[in-house]
Amino acid sequence: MRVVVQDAPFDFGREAESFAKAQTNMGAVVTFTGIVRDSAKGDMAVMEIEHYPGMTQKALEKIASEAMERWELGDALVIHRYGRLHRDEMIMMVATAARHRVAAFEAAEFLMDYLKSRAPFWKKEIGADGADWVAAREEDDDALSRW
Amino acid sequence: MRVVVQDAPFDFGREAESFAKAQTNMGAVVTFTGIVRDSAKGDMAVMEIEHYPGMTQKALEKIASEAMERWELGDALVIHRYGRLHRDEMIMMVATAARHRVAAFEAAEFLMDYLKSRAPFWKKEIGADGADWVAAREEDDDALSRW
Amino acid sequence: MMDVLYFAWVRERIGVPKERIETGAATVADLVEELKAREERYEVAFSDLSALRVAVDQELSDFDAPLDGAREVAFFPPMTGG
Amino acid sequence: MMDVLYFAWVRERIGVPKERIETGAATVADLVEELKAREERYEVAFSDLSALRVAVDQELSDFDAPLDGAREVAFFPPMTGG
Repeated sequence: MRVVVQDAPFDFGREAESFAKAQTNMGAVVTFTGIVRDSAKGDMAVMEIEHYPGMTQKALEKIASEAMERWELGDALVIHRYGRLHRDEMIMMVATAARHRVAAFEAAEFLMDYLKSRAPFWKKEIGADGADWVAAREEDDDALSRW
Repeated sequence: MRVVVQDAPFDFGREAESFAKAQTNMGAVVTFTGIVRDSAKGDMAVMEIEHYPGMTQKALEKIASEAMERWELGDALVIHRYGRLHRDEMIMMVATAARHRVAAFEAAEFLMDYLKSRAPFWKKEIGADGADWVAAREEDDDALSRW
Repeated sequence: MMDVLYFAWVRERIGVPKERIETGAATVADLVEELKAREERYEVAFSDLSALRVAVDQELSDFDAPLDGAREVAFFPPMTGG
Repeated sequence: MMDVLYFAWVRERIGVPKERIETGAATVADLVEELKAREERYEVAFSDLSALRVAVDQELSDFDAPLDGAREVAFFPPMTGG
């Protein structure tokens, strides 16, 4: 299990490849990558991601540990950036490895559902005429009830 | 949309990276990679994947097209190998890109469920004392009823 | 004339991957009966149709599908892709 | 003494990311009442608690959680990770 919180970009292809290659006898690897989209207004210049330095790493490790246990994963990876990001830049990724596909998919979705509304990150869209904090979506909170 | 059927290995990291990088304003990219596991007996030397050359490409394209339509994907990728593979080698991958994570996950699961039991591939495990065709699992057929 | 293809253990039991046959079978099921009547290896391979799948002209199909105009029929076990 | 941290728009409304305060508040809710009584900017920031989340010593918590022994309390809007 590896959890990384950083402002620097990460190399998705290299991370995905080395995660998959490091597995032994795992039949299924799933990755999810979150990418900066434009704001609903369509004028976003930059996204600023704030986080809670003392808490973030611990919170992500707790979520990843829970996934490891619930699905008997071979491995799990979480990388999440903070700071200023531009459109189409990668914000974060998760990867899961399991013997069968259902476990790998479920664990990746579980990680994403928890990262969305239980990891201390806040996104601000900075556009031509001002900045807006991204509001949490009610369905993201509802998604947790699945687990 | 890209569908590739080949005997040669593919470069998962490079494929995943270039798939994700080619997207515009898609917030979510999911990949799935299928990897050769040992047989239940634990003596597998090699896995032989047979396919139906005339039909495979068309069948995969049909499945991928249906995913593209059902989830309004930005893009979809399917790579599937045939021939002789060793343990921990990658058999296949899919990738999906969508605006939101739920669509990207669902479309990738849909692709996998259909590839499992509707794409003309047959796996044979060749071990120390003989060879066995991998039996289709009933739950893989049941999985289709979800869609 | 019609191409009949066999894959995986169906191919192994019948002993050839492909053969060209002359047939007037109206449906896939009729073709199966014709083949079973030929030789024992066909009878063995087609003994349990629930364990088999069929494609007509490279599209997944059913055993009661008509064969008029079909140029290629393939028999194989349930697929195991992915 | 206790560190109180604010993130995202809570930080912007209160005007500082962090402050060290002397408090005898028994629960998070008591602390909120104490802060609201201080100045209007706190009253504005804490006007709708349903729009806020709280962490006590870097663990997600509730507004009725006790504060005995707590060294750090953080207030912030619902998180938007991923």
